[in-house]
Amino acid sequence: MPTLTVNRQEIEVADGATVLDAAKACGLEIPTLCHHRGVPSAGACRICVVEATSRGRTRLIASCAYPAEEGLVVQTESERIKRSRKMTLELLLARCPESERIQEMARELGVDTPRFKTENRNQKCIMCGLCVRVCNQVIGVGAVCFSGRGQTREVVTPYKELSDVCIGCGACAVVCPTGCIDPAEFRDKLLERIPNEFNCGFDSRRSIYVPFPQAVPNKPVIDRENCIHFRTGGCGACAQICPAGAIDYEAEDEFTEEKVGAIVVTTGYQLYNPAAYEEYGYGRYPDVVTSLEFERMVSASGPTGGNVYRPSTFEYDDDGKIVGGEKPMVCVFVKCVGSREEVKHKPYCSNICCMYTAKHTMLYEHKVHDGQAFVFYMDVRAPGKNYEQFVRRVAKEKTATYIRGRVAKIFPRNGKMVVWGADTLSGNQVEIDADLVVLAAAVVPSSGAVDLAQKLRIGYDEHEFFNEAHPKLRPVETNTAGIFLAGACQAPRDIPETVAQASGAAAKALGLVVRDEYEREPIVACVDENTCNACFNCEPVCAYGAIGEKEIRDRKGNLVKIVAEVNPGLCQGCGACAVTCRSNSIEVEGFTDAELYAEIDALVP
Amino acid sequence: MQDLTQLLRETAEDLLKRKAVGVVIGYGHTGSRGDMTAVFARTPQQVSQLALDGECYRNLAVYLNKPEVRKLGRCAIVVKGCDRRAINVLIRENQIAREDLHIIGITCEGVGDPKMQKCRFCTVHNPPDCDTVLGDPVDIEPEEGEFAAVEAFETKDIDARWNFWKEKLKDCIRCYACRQVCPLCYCKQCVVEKNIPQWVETSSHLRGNVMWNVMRAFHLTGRCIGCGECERVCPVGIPLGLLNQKLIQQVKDKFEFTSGMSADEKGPFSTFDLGLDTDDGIL
Amino acid sequence: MCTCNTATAAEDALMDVDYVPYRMRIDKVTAETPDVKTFKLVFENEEQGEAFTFKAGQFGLYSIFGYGEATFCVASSPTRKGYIECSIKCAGRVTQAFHQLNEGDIVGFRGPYGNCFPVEEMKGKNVVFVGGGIGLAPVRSVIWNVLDRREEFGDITICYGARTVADLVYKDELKQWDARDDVKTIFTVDPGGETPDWTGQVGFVPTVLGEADIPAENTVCVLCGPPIMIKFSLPVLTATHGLSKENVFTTLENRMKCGIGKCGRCNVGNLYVCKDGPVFRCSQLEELPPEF
Amino acid sequence: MEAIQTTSTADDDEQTTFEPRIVAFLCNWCSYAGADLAGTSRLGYPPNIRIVKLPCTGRVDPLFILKAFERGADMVLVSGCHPGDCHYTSGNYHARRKLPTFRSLLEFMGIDPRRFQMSWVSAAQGGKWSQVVADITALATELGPFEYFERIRDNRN
Amino acid sequence: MTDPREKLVVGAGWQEKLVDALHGDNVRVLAPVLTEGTAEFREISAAAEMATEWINTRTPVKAVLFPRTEALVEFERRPGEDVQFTAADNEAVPTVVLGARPCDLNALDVLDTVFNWDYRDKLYAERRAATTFVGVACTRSDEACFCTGMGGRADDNEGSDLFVRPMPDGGAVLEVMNERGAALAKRLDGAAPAVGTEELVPPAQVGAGPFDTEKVKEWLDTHFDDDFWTDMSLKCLGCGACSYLCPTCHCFDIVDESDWRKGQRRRNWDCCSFAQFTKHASGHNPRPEQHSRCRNRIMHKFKYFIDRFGRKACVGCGRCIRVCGAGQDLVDILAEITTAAS
Repeated sequence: MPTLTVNRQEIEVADGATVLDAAKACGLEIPTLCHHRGVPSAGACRICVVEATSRGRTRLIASCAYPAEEGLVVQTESERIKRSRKMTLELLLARCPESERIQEMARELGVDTPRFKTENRNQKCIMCGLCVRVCNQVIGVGAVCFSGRGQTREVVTPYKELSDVCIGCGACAVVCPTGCIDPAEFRDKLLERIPNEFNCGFDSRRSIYVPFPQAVPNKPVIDRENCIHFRTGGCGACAQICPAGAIDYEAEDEFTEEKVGAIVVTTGYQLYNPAAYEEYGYGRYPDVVTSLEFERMVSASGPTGGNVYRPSTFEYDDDGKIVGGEKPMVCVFVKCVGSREEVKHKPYCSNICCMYTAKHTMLYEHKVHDGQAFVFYMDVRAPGKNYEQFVRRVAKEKTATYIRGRVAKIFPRNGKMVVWGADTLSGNQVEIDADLVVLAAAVVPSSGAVDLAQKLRIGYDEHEFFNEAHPKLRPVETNTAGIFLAGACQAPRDIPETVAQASGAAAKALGLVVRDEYEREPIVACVDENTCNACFNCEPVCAYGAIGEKEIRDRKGNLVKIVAEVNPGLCQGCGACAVTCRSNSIEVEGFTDAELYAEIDALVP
Repeated sequence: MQDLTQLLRETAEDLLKRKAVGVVIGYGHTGSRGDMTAVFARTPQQVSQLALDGECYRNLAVYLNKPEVRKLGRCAIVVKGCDRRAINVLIRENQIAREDLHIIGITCEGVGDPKMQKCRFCTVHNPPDCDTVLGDPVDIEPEEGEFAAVEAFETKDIDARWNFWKEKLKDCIRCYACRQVCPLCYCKQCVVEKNIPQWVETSSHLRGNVMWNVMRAFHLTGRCIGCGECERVCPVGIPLGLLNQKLIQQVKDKFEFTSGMSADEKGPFSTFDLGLDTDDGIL
Repeated sequence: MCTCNTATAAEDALMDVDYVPYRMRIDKVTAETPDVKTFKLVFENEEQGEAFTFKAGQFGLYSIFGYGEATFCVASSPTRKGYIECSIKCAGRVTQAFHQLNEGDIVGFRGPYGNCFPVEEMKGKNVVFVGGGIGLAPVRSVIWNVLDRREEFGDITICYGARTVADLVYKDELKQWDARDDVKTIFTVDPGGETPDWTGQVGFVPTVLGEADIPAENTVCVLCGPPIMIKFSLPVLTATHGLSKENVFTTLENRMKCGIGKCGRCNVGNLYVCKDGPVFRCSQLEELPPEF
Repeated sequence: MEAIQTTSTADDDEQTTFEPRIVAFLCNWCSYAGADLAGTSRLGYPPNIRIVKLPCTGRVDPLFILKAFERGADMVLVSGCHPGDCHYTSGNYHARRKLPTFRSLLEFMGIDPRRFQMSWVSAAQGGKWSQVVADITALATELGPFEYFERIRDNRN
Repeated sequence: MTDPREKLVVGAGWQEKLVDALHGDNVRVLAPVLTEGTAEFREISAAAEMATEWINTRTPVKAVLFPRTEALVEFERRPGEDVQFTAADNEAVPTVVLGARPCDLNALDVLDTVFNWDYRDKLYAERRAATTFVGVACTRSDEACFCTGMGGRADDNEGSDLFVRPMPDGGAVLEVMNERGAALAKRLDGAAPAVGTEELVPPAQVGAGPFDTEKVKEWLDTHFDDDFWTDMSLKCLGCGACSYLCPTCHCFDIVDESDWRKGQRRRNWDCCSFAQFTKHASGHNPRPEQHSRCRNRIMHKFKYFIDRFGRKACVGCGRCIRVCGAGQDLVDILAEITTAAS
């Protein structure tokens, strides 16, 4: 930990710090060009020179590269320094007169026109090599390098050809002080935009990102697949930048084991992929969107900042943010896409579409005042509190025209999406030239629901929604003790229902875990100690590890024999052990041999 | 064989003298008729009763379950390969500990004259994991397929099968000799003795006889090692071995399992294998 | 063994038996302890009921159709006509089924079989009744038989014990006997089996029997209970109280199927417990092979 | 559980007089619930089936099957959760080993294996349940009365 | 051997005539029929079905009078009604048993004793009264036979109603032993009084010498507790084959077998070798070990039965030796006891 003096101020800095770091720690500003926090310095541009005195000798040094030595005395402001910087800038300005950055710096130092002239004026590159360093030393790829010497020196790709070495990360462009690099010169294919899943892929996100604004915990995560550090071992920019030192590339996904008394399963739903309706063209035509995609668009925190645009006309900024587009003047909403379709799709009603579609038409009207909305529907189902009134309001305010019928085909024509449908009330065929078509796709369980159900040993139906223990009497419980359900993982549910069910599940779970003593199920197996052979064939059959050994001792404590024993706390009463027991020494309470015998006996008179 | 008898007697005498075992369970020609039956040599003097020859068809492993025999102390037992398999099942089912046994294996070319059927497809001529082995290693190819008898029976149509078994089982007198002679029927309470409820009727009529014989066979699924003792002792000549053989075939074909080949195996009904098990025949 | 029996036996001798029981209706069920119930059975056929006689100590085979037969002594006194009572402890298939029955249900009864306690021989003598647990049932038959003819007997002592207070059977009758001036009662429960309001003794039957005041002269004893109790009570009766083994009577409870000396199950040596017993003098038992 | 009797359309006299008796052992969580669903969904199926509810198909002892035949069942059905869906993790896997093996033993004994059926019917498959029952009832009717045990039912000796 | 009341000679083919005559009177005829290497008593419709060469039947003739299972009581429970029960229909069928062996017929005396000694077993007694036994002298024996050891003979006519001594030409000398035999003999057309010089097939030579059963009993009287029992029982596996096939063993069990509506109370053979035989519902077992059960079997045959009824309960048919899966040999056991006794 060397201590040095900067502008008469003593400061202790970390080992390996540069003079620039020390100055910054003292709150002093030193101009830089070829320096970047995340890239090893080279002292190439010499804008950052300062005076350093050591062992009685004072020199100009490049502060960005010069190590902060013990006892060094640094002066950041002096005429000598100013002269040096002015000279440097004069030279740079002569080389790059068009560079805004150089111009700006020159102005600050009072350089107006350079005294020098160069042949190949109007370059932007100042040959600082920051891009080369970042590519070589940070990204670890080496896709750009210097070529030539002196006047002919330039930054190029090897052999000046587009190469596969470049991963198209764009780091060079980011660090370039003069903004003179276009990564497209290095590689034909740039790093793909990472679609922002939360915004249905309309905009993009970085490889370190907060999943969505209300995420819990509200902390960034690294997307390993796309992160350059994980791809090349380089970069690490985020770690260098993070003031809290919170980035830890070594951190691994962990499996943590928790013992819990209850589990509430709330894995929610996803939308049925309407691409299954080939005639609607979802996935082929960007202006055919799902209701969720529309929902993101109308969200103030969404990809379009709450503006409704036709996705085919999205305008992006350099960061991949949507900054504009064409407003859809005719918007068609199609309900029951995948729902209530016995044959090919889902036979059930998705429950929430009627209401959110009504809401969507209203939001659409708010966003596009003079827009025209049409809704194709089968029925309007609005059985909740105030739901019917809401739908009536939509109809009354004419925010949308409701057409009772199904849509037969959607296809593009002259920049519009043509919607062919039927109005079954009038019996007419309908054709609408729409700008945007919103499909209210069916609600389906989250992918992985079956895997989870099999892990948890809970039942699920043919649509993979989890089964409640009883549809009327035990709607939030599963058949597996201690596992509860809430929300759309059980069936399509809207928010009030989900909240009510979640409250119920939470209350049930709490009711279970707050007790000091538990009641176990009465249906458990028990072993007849007298007849047990201790063959322990039952043991591997038990899925719960409920079978153990019991020592039978006589009054004097001598071991008489060992028999199998069922731990009634673990036993779930399936009875597999009872069948494995050849001597029928295991009985399952409630399903004893005697009871079953009597049942069989009485069944066939 | 004579020299083997001598070797056996020497081994037994040594074990008894050293008090390494309390009893040597072996074969011997006993009584006036000279049948080859079980001999329990408990003193060095008694080893002269022991003998070995081609009539050692009994499976002596059954005696390991008898409390009266176990009372005599650590057992040395003379086994053929097939009997050795029965001991493996007993060990795997916790009925006896390997360390409580001194196993005297005899290599075997097959017993009985003519050779018993089980010997014709035997693959365990040399009993594995024995403490003492008597006899030279035997290398004989099976004379017939293991399931020749089963396959032959299965050429009958379904009604003929039932008529066959009906006639056979009608004669069952419920003496339970099949159960008592089976080394693997060691239950303290046989399913037929459980009377709450009485699943298996005890009267010797066809209804109870079918239940008894089917359940006896089924309780041996994945356990029976095919020693054939049940069939040998049946006083009314029911071909019980055929039922057992059918189930041996089933577990071999379906679950790739052969009982008694090791003491560490798990019985096919104590486990399952998602790679093997199928939904064949299930709606 | 007892002379009073020979008459019955002679009457029955060479009677044809087809194993069809009397048809009995359950008149009353009394829960004695958690696992013992007393059943009062009356004959469905009144003629049979009137003709029916038995002696204290005799047994019968009680059956429930579909479950089978089980052997129990008749626990009521032969002096009380028109019904029989039996106390059944829930143990096996038949007894479990009995415990499921209600008043009004039909059961079967074959009997009476076996010999009896020599009540006539006891006349004029002091009688000590020693019972343990459910073993009081056969003793009770004799007790009421004797009490109903109280004047014909000398001192009467009833010593009865059970594991716990809950396990005492015939609780009402214990009170009745206790209340009588002409009967000496000693009731006891095993240590640990007493309740706070238990006024009887605490200790095993042989122990309290040893401390009791029992006349040595002209005394006979009826002893019935678990084998372990009999084993330890016998020396107390003979050594401490000076009774002769000839004068101590007990009943054997071997497993029986036919009850009439055919099925071979109850054989002890050359005796058929069902014919030559179930009542034996303790001196007789000593000569039998120990297979009961 | 509600089973709505489907009207028999058989025009053959013999067929209409024979109503097979089918004993079904159902696991509580899947097939029993499936049968329940069939009832609450008003799906009809033949009333020939008599149900014994068990916790799991793993509880089905071959004794039950034989006893049912002995008592006069013309067919026995064991139905449970689909593999992987067992409420008790693996009960149906054990049943899937044990019971088909038992069936092959029955077949070897000369008992038509079609008289012992197994099915996987989940709690949500009310329709499948109704179909399974219809199918096996038709099969049982076709197979006719199972007389092996009937004949020896009151066998004296 | 008992003196017959009358001796008759019949020519070859006499069985056919007898069987036909009996069938004409609706009498059931049982005779040994060969089945898979052994003979069994079966109802025959013609004498030709009868075995000609057999040593003894697998099942003893006791099964005719005391079947291995029989119904005692029939009961039925109708919904809402009390249970109804009646004696099972066990009407004895007039029967003639042809070809019973002397040892088996000797054994009937044991059964007669037990089933009649105090109470009379109605089922047994009625069957006994309706059955006529035609004994036949043994002309062959095997090494398990030891009737001679028990005081019997291959041509012992004791126990027969009619006794047959075969002649080489297929004819026979018939000895009428009692009225039942006489009634049967009356049906034989062409029977002539025997002269006493008829050539007979020589009776079988049975190897076993007579046992001194009194000596055996003496030893048994005093050796209830003896290591002998432990030693001899080690081999025994505790099955019931020997008892079930023993012509004198008569232990039985009574069980109810029923479905929920109706059923029967049945009497089945039982066996004192079974561990459960004497076991109480409480779990107590007076004979908990195999040696006590083996001892009981020997004691019962050679001591208890003699003490009680004055005769031994063994006739030397050798079935127990033939069927024993463990190779247990009663002759050897008796020999050992005799040796020990001397």
